[in-house]
Amino acid sequence: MRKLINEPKSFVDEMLEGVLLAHPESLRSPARRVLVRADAPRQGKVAIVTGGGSGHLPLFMGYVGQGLADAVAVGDVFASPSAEQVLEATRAVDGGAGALYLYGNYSGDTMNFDLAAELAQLEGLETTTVLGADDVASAPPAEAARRRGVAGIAMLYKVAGAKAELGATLGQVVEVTERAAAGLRSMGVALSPCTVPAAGKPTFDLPEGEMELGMGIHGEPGVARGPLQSAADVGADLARRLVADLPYERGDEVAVLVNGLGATPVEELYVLFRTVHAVLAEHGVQVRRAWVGEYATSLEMAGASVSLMRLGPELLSLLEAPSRSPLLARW
Amino acid sequence: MRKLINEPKSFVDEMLEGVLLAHPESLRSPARRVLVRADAPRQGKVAIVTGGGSGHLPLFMGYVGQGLADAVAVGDVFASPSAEQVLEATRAVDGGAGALYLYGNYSGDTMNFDLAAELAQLEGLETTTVLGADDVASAPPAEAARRRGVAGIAMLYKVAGAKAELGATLGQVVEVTERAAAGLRSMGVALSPCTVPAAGKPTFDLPEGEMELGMGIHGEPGVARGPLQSAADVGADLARRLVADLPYERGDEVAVLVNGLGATPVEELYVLFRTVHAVLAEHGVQVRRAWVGEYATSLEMAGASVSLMRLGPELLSLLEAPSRSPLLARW
Amino acid sequence: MPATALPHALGAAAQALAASAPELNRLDGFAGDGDLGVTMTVVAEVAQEVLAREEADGTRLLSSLGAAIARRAPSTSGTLLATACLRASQALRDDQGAPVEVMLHCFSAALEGVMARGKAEPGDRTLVDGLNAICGSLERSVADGTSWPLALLEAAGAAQAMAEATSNMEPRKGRASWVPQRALGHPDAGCSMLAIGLQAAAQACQPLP
Amino acid sequence: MPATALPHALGAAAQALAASAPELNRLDGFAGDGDLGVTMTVVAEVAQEVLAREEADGTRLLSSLGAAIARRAPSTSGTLLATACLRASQALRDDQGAPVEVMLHCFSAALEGVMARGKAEPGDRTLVDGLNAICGSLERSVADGTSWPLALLEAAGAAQAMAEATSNMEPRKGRASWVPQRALGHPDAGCSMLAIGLQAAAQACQPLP
Ligand SMILES: Nc1ncnc2c1ncn2[C@@H]1O[C@H](COP(=O)(O)OP(=O)(O)O)[C@@H](O)[C@H]1O
Ligand SMILES: Nc1ncnc2c1ncn2[C@@H]1O[C@H](COP(=O)(O)OP(=O)(O)O)[C@@H](O)[C@H]1O
Ligand SMILES: [Mg+2]
Ligand SMILES: [Mg+2]
Ligand SMILES: [Mg+2]
Ligand SMILES: [Mg+2]
Repeated sequence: MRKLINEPKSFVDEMLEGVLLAHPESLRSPARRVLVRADAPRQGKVAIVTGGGSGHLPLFMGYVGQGLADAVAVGDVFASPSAEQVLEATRAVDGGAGALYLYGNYSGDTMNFDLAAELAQLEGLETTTVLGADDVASAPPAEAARRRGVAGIAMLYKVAGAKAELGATLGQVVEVTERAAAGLRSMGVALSPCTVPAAGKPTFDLPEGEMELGMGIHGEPGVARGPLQSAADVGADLARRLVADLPYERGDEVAVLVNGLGATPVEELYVLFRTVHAVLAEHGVQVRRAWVGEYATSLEMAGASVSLMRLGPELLSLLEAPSRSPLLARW
Repeated sequence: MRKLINEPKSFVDEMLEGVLLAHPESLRSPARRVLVRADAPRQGKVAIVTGGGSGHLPLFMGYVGQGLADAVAVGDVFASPSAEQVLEATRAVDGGAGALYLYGNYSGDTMNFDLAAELAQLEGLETTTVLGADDVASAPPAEAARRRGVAGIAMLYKVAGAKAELGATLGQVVEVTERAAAGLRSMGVALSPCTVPAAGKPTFDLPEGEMELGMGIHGEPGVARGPLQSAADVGADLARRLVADLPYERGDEVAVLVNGLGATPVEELYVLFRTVHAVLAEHGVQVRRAWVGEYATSLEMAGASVSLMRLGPELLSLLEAPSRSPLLARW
Repeated sequence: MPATALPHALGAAAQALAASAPELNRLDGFAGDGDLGVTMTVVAEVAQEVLAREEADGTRLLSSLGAAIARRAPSTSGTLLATACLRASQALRDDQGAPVEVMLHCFSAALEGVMARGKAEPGDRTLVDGLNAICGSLERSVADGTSWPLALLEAAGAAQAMAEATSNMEPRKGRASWVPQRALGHPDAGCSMLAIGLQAAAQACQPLP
Repeated sequence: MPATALPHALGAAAQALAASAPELNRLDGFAGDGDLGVTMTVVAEVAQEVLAREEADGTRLLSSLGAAIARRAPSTSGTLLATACLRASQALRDDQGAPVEVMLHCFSAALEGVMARGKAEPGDRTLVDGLNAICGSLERSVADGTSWPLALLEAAGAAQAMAEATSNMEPRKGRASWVPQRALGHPDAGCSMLAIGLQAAAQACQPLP
């Protein structure tokens, strides 16, 4: 392992200590492994609660902030948080307007969030769930609901958070977030494995010079393995699959997120974006907004993913609304 | 190589194409391999011009924006930009109030910026240079001017940019930036090598399980190589060397930057910060502000650096002034 | 199994699971995320803590264990194991029959709980298949009047046989279902985990020769 | 060297430097950033372009080459080579002496320019040492009346000897100066580069036997 850690066991808790020491003005912890916006609860505002495994920063914790989520339940590396944590998070940010549970579609997480939702209901706390399920590599279009959630959820936080900040009801926040999710597709490529600290060994083998197309952000197998292709070929392949999956029509507008999985330099992500932009132009799809950087990582995995969200007028303005989180804004 | 690239030769230019396609509202390119703020030149404002090799994103390009630098000259991977580029950058952002050349202390860069300064002077453009020379591993305190510049320069952009935005004169901007630089110290540790695309092979060998203390951000050798230590030991070692180098006194206030070199997960950086914070507390030094993330990378090198800036009242408020760049603020 | 044997059996299972962590990570890595061994290391640790703390009351032991696993190891397998423990605890409280019957009722309750929580059916290549095989074996033991230590051993064998059988089954739930072909040729990690735990528990309960 | 031989000599040097790129990267990697070969590949490419474009006028050739290197390969060694070319071009224009004297004047001008730009002194383990050795050898050749092809060959030998001698010298300028001990035992990358380039140029200029 090439890791700056202490005991693997205490990795997540030490990380959280560091986060709280670094950002006391933005984040606080009302319960073990739960972080909330320092100004929570906000009376009358729909609360957005998220959570998931560690090892994906800035996902999930980084999306807690103004115009984004209100609370996060933090799991162990690549493992769901507990229902108890989700319930604590819900209690801590409840502003009387209900809560949106927004997280990625993984069975450990859905079981724990569902259980938390039942427990919250017993306490009179209303919740509705919207899942990130954007990875087209994880199931065919007909079974889109089975798909796992990857980096595209970053855009969902932005949409839901902005809508909630505007004073919308839970129903309205859910409606627009579901609409955004329905037009959201992602797919990635891995160039190296990653190592869960407590496991001590890479989750899978991926020799130098090979790549795995469609790999999940926890190292779940992808749809094809083969020799490493050029950025132009990889970018075109990913973009074409995403365009075909929705599918897009000429004249559609789109927001693009090119995400690094951890070890891939941001320079390479821009090279990849260049090709994605060209392929979209070929298909008559106009890029209205683009983000390039690390939005959802897989520890130190090398590789990248591309996410496309089809835009309507409300979605673009929500994506462009102000937001602020200490882990996303470097300054 | 585990890289998403096309021809190594065209890497930098394709990256720049991607950057311009992704952020047309924030950045434009008035000359080859020169980027400036979309709203440049700003009449009456001191212009801040930077530049350096590629492979360090968000350094240098990411620090072009409101409250930061005005222009960047972009070199090949790990190589200086040319004097001609620096001159073009200076011309494009000149607002009649002179320019600060702010960049890292590397001989290729100083030769080219100095030459550009001479050429600019022939055109009646006034310039003054402040160098980032924060890496304590590169020379003893008595020869501090010989030190190379690493991640700490991120804080200098912030200080200089905020001061210039307030309408200060070139002399005033230089004064405060020099004061900030005088109290700035950094040191890093590498856990893996990195590969320059055109070289095709790692710049140096660093087997798994070893680390190199004090390595430079281009893979320049460090001060000691040995078995990989725990985050607590590494963090304490780095923090103690930095505290001793200035040296700090009880009651001093400090801004801290924990920087990832590329492949190291942000989670680990927070674990490291936790120890740095504790060591500073032991020395009676108060952390007024902290940033943790990737501010100056070395391609896909694994490792981290710690930067400390001793604060006075003006420095803190400049560090906290608003700023905005598309490569730094993810949303 | 008489309630007094439970701590002993659980302790043995926990130890075996912790020792098999690398193998369980490896199996989970073929089509999942390679962390089942990490989860089971935590589960084993939690079990040792609960065993050290709790009296030998089986109902209390299982409910404490379930609650602790839910809190500390909330991955898919952890959450489902927690559910299984809580359901088994309930079944144990309501039941005063012969040892093998009690075991059957506990495992049946666990199976039901896991199916409700995880929404998997038999044949989906999940813990449900392993628990199903265990219940089937215990049913036969009840019918045959097998002694409880032997019934436990046979149930462990059935779990092992099912784990092997899953090698030819395509996963339809959980991470492994996203690229189901990748799992083929390897036993399901979760079923292997059940087999390892039950085998150790059964061995620990055999009368000395 | 008569001006007509210059393109031939430069072409040969460029080719040799490009071929030695991996070795130059390796040498630069011991104490620097391991990219001297990358820079020299660009320099060689630029040289081929300029040679393909320019007339055989030595002054023009060297000034075009210097300007192009400054633009396209602005690393430490690239910028200093550019300076060297520009200064040599100027010296060539002002000088109509015998070939070996012209060579000496060009290299002396280059050395002066490199020292002014890079602020290194002899003994700092930089290009200055290599250029210094070349100038010393050319001075002796002038004194001895050596023919220009042989003078070139001897200058290349002197550059090579100096490169070897740098193995025992601590760097005091550039990246390598930050951890000077790391450089010991390996020749300076920049001096090796000069030796390789000059050796190839000299070979290309020898009369056929
Ligand atoms: N819906 C489900 N119902 C029952 N068991 C399941 C289900 N999904 C997955 N499993 C079991 O869980 C095992 C993986 O457990 P674990 O590694 O903890 O999951 P994850 O890492 O996805 O949280 C699988 O091998 C399978 O036996
Ligand atoms: N100040 C200087 N003056 C002359 N030569 C120098 C100086 N600094 C470094 N060099 C030479 O440059 C070589 C390295 O060149 P290069 O790899 O292009 O530098 P960098 O990568 O630092 O830009 C060194 O081996 C040395 O010979
Ligand atoms: Mg998992
Ligand atoms: Mg260099
Ligand atoms: Mg798993
Ligand atoms: Mg170099």
